[in-house]
Amino acid sequence: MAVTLNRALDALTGWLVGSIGDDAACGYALAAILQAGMLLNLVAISGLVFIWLERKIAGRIQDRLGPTRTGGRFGWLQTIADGLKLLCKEDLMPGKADWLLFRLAPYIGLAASLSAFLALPFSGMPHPFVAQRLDVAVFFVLAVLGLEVFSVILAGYSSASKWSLFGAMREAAQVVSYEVPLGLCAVTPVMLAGSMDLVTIGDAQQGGFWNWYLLHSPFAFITFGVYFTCATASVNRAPFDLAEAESELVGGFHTEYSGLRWSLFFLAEYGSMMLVSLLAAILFLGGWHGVLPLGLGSGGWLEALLGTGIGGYLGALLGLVLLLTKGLLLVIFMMWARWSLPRLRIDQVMTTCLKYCTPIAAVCFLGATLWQASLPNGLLLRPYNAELLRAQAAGPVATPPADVLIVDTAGGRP
Amino acid sequence: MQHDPAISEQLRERFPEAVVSASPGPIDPWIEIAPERLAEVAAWLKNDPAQDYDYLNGLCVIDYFTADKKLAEAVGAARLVVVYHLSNLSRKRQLTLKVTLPRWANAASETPPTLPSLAALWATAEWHECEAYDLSGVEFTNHPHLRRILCPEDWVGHPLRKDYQMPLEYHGIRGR
Amino acid sequence: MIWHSFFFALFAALACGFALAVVLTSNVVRMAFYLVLSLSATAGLYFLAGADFVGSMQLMIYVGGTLVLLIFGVMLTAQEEFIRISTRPAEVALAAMVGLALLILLSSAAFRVPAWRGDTPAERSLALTPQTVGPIAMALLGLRVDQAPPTADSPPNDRPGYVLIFEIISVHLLVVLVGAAYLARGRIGANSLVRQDPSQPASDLDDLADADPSGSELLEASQTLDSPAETGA
Amino acid sequence: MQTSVEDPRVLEFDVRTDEMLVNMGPQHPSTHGVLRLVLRTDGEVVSEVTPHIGYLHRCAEKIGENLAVRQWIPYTDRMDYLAAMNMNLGWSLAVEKLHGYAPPERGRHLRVIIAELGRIASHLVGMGAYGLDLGSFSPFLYAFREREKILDLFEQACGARLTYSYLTPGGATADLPAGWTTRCLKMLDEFEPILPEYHTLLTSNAIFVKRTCKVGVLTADRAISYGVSGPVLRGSGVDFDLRRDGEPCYTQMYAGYDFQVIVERAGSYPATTGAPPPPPEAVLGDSWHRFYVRMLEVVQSISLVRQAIALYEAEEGLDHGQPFKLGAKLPVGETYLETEAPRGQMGFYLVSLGQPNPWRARARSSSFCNLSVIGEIGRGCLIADIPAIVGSLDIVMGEIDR
Repeated sequence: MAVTLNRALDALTGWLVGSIGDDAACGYALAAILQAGMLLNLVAISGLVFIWLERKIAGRIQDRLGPTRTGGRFGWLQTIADGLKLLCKEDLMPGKADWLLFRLAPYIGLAASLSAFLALPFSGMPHPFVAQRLDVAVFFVLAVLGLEVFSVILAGYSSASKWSLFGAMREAAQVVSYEVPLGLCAVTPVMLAGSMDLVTIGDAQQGGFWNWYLLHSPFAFITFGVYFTCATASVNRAPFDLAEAESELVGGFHTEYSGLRWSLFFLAEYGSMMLVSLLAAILFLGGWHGVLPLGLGSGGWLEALLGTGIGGYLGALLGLVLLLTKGLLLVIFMMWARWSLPRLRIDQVMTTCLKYCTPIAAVCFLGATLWQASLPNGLLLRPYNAELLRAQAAGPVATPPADVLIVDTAGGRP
Repeated sequence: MQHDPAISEQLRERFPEAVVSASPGPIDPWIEIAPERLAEVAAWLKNDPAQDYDYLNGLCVIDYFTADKKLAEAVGAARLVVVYHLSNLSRKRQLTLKVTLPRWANAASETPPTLPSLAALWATAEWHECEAYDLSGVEFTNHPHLRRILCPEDWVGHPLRKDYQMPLEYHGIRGR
Repeated sequence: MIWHSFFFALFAALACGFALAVVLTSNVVRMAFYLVLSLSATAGLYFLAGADFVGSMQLMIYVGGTLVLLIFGVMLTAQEEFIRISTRPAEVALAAMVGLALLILLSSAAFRVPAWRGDTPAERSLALTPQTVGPIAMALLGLRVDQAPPTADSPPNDRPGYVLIFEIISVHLLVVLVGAAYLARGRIGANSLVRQDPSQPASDLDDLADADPSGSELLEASQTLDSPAETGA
Repeated sequence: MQTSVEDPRVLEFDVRTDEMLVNMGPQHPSTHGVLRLVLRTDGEVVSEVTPHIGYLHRCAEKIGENLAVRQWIPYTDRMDYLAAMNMNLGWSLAVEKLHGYAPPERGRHLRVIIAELGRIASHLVGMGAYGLDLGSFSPFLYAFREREKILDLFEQACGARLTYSYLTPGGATADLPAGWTTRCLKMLDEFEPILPEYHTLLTSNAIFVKRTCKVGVLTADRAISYGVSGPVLRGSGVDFDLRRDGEPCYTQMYAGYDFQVIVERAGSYPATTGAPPPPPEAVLGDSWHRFYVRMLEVVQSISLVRQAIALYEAEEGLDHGQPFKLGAKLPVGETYLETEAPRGQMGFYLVSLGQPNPWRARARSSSFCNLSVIGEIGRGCLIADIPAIVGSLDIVMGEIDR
């Protein structure tokens, strides 16, 4: 997508300045801004929708209606009204707080949550909608997701409140612990696809739901469950929302926050929820591929009918919708769990992680490996893999110029 | 839950000088104990297997004092009466003990009268004695932590005393 | 190319600036925070150089792991509200000397690399960056794909990869972790934590209340209580 | 008993950290009102809990000395405001005991209906708020949905939804309105099948079980020594319920009713439909058992209300008892009566010198005693256990502070 966009923008700037190609930097910058803006809007709008959805779901679960007043019968504009209210609220800061860290903490969380989206693809080859295609995308996403804990720790520490400090300590302990099983679970699809590139992993599951890694083996199935549990824990959702356990810690790390800064924490939380759900969809649920092979993707009848250009893009857009739908369903599942289950205690959260999730994930990884190795034609280290790598290592592969790395192009990497 | 009709006789037998008086009714019978013998009587009631009053429902203080001449006869001598309500859960028995104390150990300096604490026998007594101290001004000796439990720590006076006057002002808040 | 230079300058400036801030600030938590930013900017430089794996690794291990533990440690051990560190001039001078020496050493090493001396354009060297993640991963498993495949004349285990080193490092780290846990493990009597006798008054709590028997007791007591990391008796 | 160095109980800690004093309350979501708990914590472990009460103190006993006995009824409403009907009943019975008065049969059954409905309504709050304390939101709203229906019935009977002043010395301020019993039975018929839902959401929920079992264990001995009562006492396995074991002037109210005291006997509770068996990890006297006793008492109370309605409707006359005259002089004497309120034994002590107002009016609060155990059972648990314990004690600060 970026290539096309760059070309289009180049053409546009070229037309404007009268020289084509010389000032490509402008086009790249515009493309970068456009992509980052699209991601920002995706997170912001999904945050708006999720808050509304959460209230509606909570209402329905609790035999209530949820928001009904603002914005018509279903209260569509409730979140916007809430946002306006939060904007108008006073931005309070405790007298003893560390002003710099207290003010910065929400932005760090939001930045971490947003930047993880940079490497997340929304459709597969040949038109991967991805801001920056990385060949270590899984690793990158998990690494950046782990940075969100900083905002909580700093918020908790700088608030000069004991409840905040308790929340921050719980969060730090919890997130650092849950990164281990989360990583172990994410390794299984990586191993099955033979790549850490999310586009490759997603495309490896095309052709109907029986090709999804969820149904690859019983082990992979369990791995998905463990992954989702750990993902819920690592984004601080109930029943693992100990950092903000309101019945114990008043508000946890955001006790002292108000107004817009407080809402930024929530935007970051909903962003992370979305991120881990989309990641789960790509890693286990076929990503942008449909439940049945209807030939809408590359090489299907859609491309044959409309040509690889328009047809391909239509297919990719359809994939985007499919991926977002899968992510949304997982987010709804998280909400369902939140409004049904009591909260675990901190020692039980740690026990769940260290005694159950980590060993189960490790065993399942081993099991999935053996399963894959024992399948016909499914040997782990197929000879041509090694040959391919040798070929890569032997000679320099033509990669695009370095400045493209800021806004990578589709298909630029092998 | 019944009152044990024999208990006052047993107490008189066992602690002849401890039992000051006993009322058989008409509604709830009670036994009055001399304050200095309260601790041993209570210990016996708690620990004697035949008695085994294991449950202290509560204790409260009645202030008999009035400035009203019409009531003076009904009220009688100015005094504090500490009332203990005991129960035996297994045998479904109950018992009311009373202890009469002077209103002040030293009226001039308004030193509260003292009574031994029963908190070591029944843990219930711990908070109830605090309450009695707080509201009625009876000091319990050997209490683990006697404090004002309901009123603020720096409150002056004991509100359930009949001659109590609400302070005019408490930290800038109008009292009356 | 202009953006590449721009971002390089940006990240480099961020990394250097926050590194300086780490040295210059006296607040431990802010120090850790500036270190986070500095290391993140360094990760940005790695991404800029096309080393995605190293960049992600930097984020995961240094920023996400080590620094979280660092801040965690600071939070757990801080005795005052916001612990401050003051350095004496002699220490500053010493640190400056060491830092300068290191800078000279690194610079001279860097200028000795032919590709970086300007003989070849920077973009060419970047464009020639081979894909390294796969081979490194395979080498960690014992398969050296960057070497020639074993033939009849060379024995197959000529270049055994990094599997042994990998394992040794893992075991070493495990030993370090276990040792640290053992050293940190303290034994204290139950009584020093738990008050055994309920009849004993909760002395220091009462001191707290007694010290301030005014109407604003609640307010002031809660303020006293709310200062973080207040130590018990 | 001084701290000795050679104490056999030595705790091992992974990392020694500093102790910290934390104020939980008086403005805290899970202290059920204005309770302030000062926690001494070492990391997440609570080494000491010190409750500070009195934020709601208004010296109701002093007020009672200056009011006629019937005028004090609204003040009893404000003690346990979640079970105001049972507070009314306690004081009314104490006054009637002094008078030697027993209400007519119709009034007796009316009181059973109202008292047991009050118990259900109160336990519903206890159950829902307990879910909230443990982080589960939905049961709270389910419980309030049902409680609202009971409050609707109360409103039809007396016009108020929270502070009723309905049962008074002598009887009740008014008889039940026409059709009330039918509506009440309909409500119970709708309510009873819903109870298994609560059990699924809380009682047998795996996380709930993990959070409450073996948390805040109160042994029977300690429970009796601390004078705790009601579901807290029975949750510790003490077979005592004033409705069966109380004084005759109270137990005669329940004469002819078929009910069992909800307590674990020989390892099992009285058979209750729809209730799951106790999980194997539950220990007698822990938070789970206290909660479970309340849940079973709800079923018990439903059955009692049904029986009472049948008996009430079978009564021939329309006399439900006339309230005493407001300014009538009390007989000289004194009396103490405890009744089984939802939160435990609510005792009223009344000393009369022959005036219309009592010389001394004393309210022995059940929550007051129930809360006093928190220092003992809250010691050594985790911070997250404190709401779990306080919630399982089901306290109401209005009653504690009076």
